[in-house]
Amino acid sequence: MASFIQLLVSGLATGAIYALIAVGFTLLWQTSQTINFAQGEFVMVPAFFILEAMYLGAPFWLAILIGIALSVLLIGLAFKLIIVDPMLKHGVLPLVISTIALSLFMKEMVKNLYSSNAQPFPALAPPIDLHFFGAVISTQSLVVLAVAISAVVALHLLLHKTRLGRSMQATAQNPTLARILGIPVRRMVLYTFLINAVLCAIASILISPIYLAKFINGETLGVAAFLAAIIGGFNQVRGAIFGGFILGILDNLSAAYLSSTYRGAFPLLILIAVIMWRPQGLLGRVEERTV
Amino acid sequence: MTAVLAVSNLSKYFGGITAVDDVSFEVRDGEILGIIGPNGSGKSTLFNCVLGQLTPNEGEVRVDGRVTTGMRPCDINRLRVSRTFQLLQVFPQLSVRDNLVLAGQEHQGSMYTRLIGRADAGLGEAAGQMIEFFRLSHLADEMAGLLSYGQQKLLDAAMAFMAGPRLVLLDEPAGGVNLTMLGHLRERLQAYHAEKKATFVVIEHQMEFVMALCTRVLVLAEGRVIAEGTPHDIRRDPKVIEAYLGH
Amino acid sequence: MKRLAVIAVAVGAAFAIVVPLFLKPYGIYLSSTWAVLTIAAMGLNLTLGYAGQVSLAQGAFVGIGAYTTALLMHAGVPYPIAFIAAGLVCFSIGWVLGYPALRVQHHYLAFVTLAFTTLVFLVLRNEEWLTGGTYGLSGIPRPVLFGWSTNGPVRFYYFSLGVLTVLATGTWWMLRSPWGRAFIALRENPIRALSLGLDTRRYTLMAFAIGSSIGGLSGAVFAPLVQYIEPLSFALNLSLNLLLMVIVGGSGYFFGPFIGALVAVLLPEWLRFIEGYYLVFYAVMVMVMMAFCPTGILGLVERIVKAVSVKRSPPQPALQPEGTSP
Amino acid sequence: MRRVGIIATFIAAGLGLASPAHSQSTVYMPAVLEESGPGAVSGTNFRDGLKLAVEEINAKGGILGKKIDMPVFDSQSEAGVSRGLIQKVLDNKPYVVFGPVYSGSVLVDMQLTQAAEIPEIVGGEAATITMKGDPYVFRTSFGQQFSMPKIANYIRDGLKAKTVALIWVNSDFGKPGRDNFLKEMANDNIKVIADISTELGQTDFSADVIKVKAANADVIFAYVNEEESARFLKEARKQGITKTPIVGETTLLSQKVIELSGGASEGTMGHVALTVDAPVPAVQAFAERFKKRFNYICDHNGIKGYTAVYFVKYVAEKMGKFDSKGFIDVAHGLTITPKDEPNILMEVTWDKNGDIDRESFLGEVVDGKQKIVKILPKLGK
Repeated sequence: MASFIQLLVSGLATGAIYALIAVGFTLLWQTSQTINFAQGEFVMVPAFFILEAMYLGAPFWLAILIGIALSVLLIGLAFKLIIVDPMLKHGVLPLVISTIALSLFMKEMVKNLYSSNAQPFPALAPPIDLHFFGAVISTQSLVVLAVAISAVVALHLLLHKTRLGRSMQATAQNPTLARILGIPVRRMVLYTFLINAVLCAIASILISPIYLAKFINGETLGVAAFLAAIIGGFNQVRGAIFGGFILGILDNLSAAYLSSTYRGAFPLLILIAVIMWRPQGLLGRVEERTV
Repeated sequence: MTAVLAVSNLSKYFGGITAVDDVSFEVRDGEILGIIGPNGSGKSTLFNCVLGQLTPNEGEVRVDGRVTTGMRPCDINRLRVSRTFQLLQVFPQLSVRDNLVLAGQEHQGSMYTRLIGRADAGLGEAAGQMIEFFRLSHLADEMAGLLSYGQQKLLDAAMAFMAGPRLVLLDEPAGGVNLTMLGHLRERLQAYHAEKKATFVVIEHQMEFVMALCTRVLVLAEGRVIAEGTPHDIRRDPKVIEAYLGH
Repeated sequence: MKRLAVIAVAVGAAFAIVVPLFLKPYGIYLSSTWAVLTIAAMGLNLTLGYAGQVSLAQGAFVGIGAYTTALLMHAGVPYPIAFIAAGLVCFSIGWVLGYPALRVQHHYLAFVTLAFTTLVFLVLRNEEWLTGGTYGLSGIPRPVLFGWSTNGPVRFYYFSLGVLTVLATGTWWMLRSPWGRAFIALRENPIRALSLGLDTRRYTLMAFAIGSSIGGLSGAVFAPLVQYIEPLSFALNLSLNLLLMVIVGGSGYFFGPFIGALVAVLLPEWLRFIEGYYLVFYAVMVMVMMAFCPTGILGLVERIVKAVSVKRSPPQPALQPEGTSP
Repeated sequence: MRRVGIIATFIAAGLGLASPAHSQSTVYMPAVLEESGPGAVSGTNFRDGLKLAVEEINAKGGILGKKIDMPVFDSQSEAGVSRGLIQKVLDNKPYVVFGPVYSGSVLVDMQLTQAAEIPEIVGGEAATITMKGDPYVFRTSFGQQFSMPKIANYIRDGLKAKTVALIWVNSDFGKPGRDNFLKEMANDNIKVIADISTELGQTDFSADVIKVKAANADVIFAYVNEEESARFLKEARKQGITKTPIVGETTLLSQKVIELSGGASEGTMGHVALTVDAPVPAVQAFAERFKKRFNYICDHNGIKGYTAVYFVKYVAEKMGKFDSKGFIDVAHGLTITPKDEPNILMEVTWDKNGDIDRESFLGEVVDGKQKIVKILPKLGK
């Protein structure tokens, strides 16, 4: 029983990360039909911005701010203007190829400019282990959980309670109509890219102390984000969160109770099942198709 | 003799809305039946139910006395029933000729004989004639996507005739077509009807077009048949006028 | 336009035939790799480019084909039979994988196939009793066909080129037959296609099955080329690369995969002189290419040729207002 | 037409590359290594080891008066690519070839180097490499069939364990190691009561630790790569595994893991074949030079690369000429002592299979440093 709780707790902590990444992923999809194969690298890179800043002598808190700023600038603004915008009108696939190339680009850059070795990364909270019901959770995991959830809640409020958020949603659901209603669609789309950048940076800061910073880390994270997004619902913020948690817990439970060599398989089977029987995702809306 | 097409007590709901409400009618061999009605009166939905794009919630459709409800569109099409769509539905990346061959090829032999058989499935000539017939010769090898709207409308209709159907359902063939083209289209349809003794069902808004083309008219409003008769009677039917002006 | 294409193809073919005479074994090995990847990409181009079904599973099928061939050859089965078996196995699995495509499209389909690819990788790695697991399968012999040994770089290159030619001819034949028209119809407007009597179900499954079996056949050549196969070679990366080849070359163009594979094989090689940063440059060039010719290299070529020919000849009648049509 | 133009440029480029000019004044000793992809860490370490040695040697005038020309080719951690690259370098008649590190790639490339009769100095540790009777392959570190017995003896005699929980990485490095380990455990009839596979690059080890805990064995043996080791140790300590000794082989005790795991690796022990913390002045001096040159602490792969070059140098000078075929006759059964060649760092012997024999160490992590507790003599002695 204790071990089961342990699995749930760690699963939640991991799931929270996936959720963060998945949310940004779905945002991009909704507003610009971008399937971002570089999403994992978007999470891998900010850690190195921060490490570099600290290497140059900035204190941790400042380095974090710098890291977030750089992320917004590079994987938010630059990504949107330089890579996405020229491609948008050409449909999904060319952009997919570009993001695949981009992910290779980022991995290689980090490897060459920084190091191929994994780097230790300072933690936000001192790793104190708290015990309850026989399960252990480190303050780190709690911080991860807390920050991730609050970030997502904040985003949810932004999207549903503010004027800006509502116009972003309008943009996501029906750009043409939004334009008629006088919503600055292009700027709304840009905002989602900036938000995604921030989310990625946060995720990066949260996981790097536990996962360490390494150029290859993005690969697993990126796929996890896909899975979470699809399982939860591609067109729903809360769906992505839900998906993230499911994924985190499922991964742990299957590794512990089913098969460790096939641990990677179970989320995929769930994914296929979901797509086949509930394509809009467990919490997703049905996308209306016109005959 | 049995009707070419018999629709009995057909109904289709979308959630709460009733798009088609207990509609029954018959189409006799060789006639041109017009179906008119204000927007949203369920005309297109009716077509989609008849031809299998949608499955009706209630009712039954018969082609030559054979029940076709629940059959897939492609199987219904093989019974020599074809259609056009309200919105343009040609294949822009195929040439005019290929569009026509495509429209006929599935009626030639089996899937596998087609694989080893001739590239044009032996339809080159038929396609040529159809192109002639609809006077598209100078465009035969253009990509359909490059044609003007009206020309594409012609092609769209031509495709419906490619397989030599005996029943054709045309969904707003005149929609958005300029007058020159309109006369041209009507004249072609009549010519085909005369020549091939085919049966037409035409959804249309363009009254003049309907009145000139159809032998009998059915009026739909809010998913129900509210009137039926010759173009002449329909024109002065108060219910019809009400249905149009009332909205 | 047409004449130009014919000339280009002829020159290309001649080039492919004489090229080994100028290359060292390594260059020839690369050329063989090009041939193998072209076959795989050609299959994907059929599924994706013509029939419009997004698939991220082509790499997995190359793997399945390679393992089928290797295992059968180790079991003493003659190569030709192993080759055919690889095609058949992939055909049937591809047929099954086609069913999701009947329900979902676009990115959903992409993710189903992505999941499939990873599952295949896991099976190849974990089922050691069959696939040798992480050890992979080594010592795969170069086949001997009718007493003619394909051992030696040049011989094997011509062998893979031969396979490519045969499969390309077959594919070309299918695409010029009514099937090709049907696949395009499937891509452009399935609903209308259905109303014209196309059994879209059957064609969709066929597009998947045939595309996959071609992938499998490329695997059947890949195995004796490298003479060693391991699960990692067929992980998601390969599928993404093949997708890249199709798109970069020109999706829906018959010769797109040929060009795409050429870029994917030779460009990184050609950039190696940059040393550490060569993959970075490669990535950048791909992004630039996508930004400037999203329809792929052949798409660009076509645009250019069109532009030139339009300049020369008077505007097409199609571009005139309809009123003037006789 | 344009299409053909493109082809022409590419092929031409390919051609141009197939034959880099190398003059009479240099000796061509290329390396094929995992510079990108999952193998990048091992690959770059090995590469930098090579580079350091080559720079030193060239600074002193090279081998037999010839400067070493050592281009490095990136195999992208792909067997297929590495095979091609080996083909490429063989086209230019190298004296010897260095790398690769991935055992899978080595197994492919061996066939080519053997056919071309060119010695290949590899980093791979899978037992199978030297079991194929290929006289042209030489290791730079213990094959698992030598390191695993050492760890086994330690678990049996040193720790007096009856049961062990095994956690390994499911890769071409971890899987063969695990198989050899199981064999040894069977011989010493020690029960392996947990056999847990993990993924390369796995981040969340809670499930695996729970299994290890549940097994409650006398000893835990962890055979995973550096950063996975660190993550595993962190999780293990978090879930309160403090009593049970955690044993590892080379990677677990490496400086990198100590650095990454932030204290969690305290008290871990095990066998270290090559380590910069060896109580050998030469090794530590090398570690210093390496850190100065590349500013990171090198792992065992760095040492493997470094010594590989000096091995080749020594053999060449012993023969007095560059003769790839002659190389193997001299190298088999060869023993090099630091007296003969200081930069070989430790006395080392190559047997007839190309397997290596060296002193190795039993180490333990004590207050954030690797402490050597016992020196294991060469098997030959």
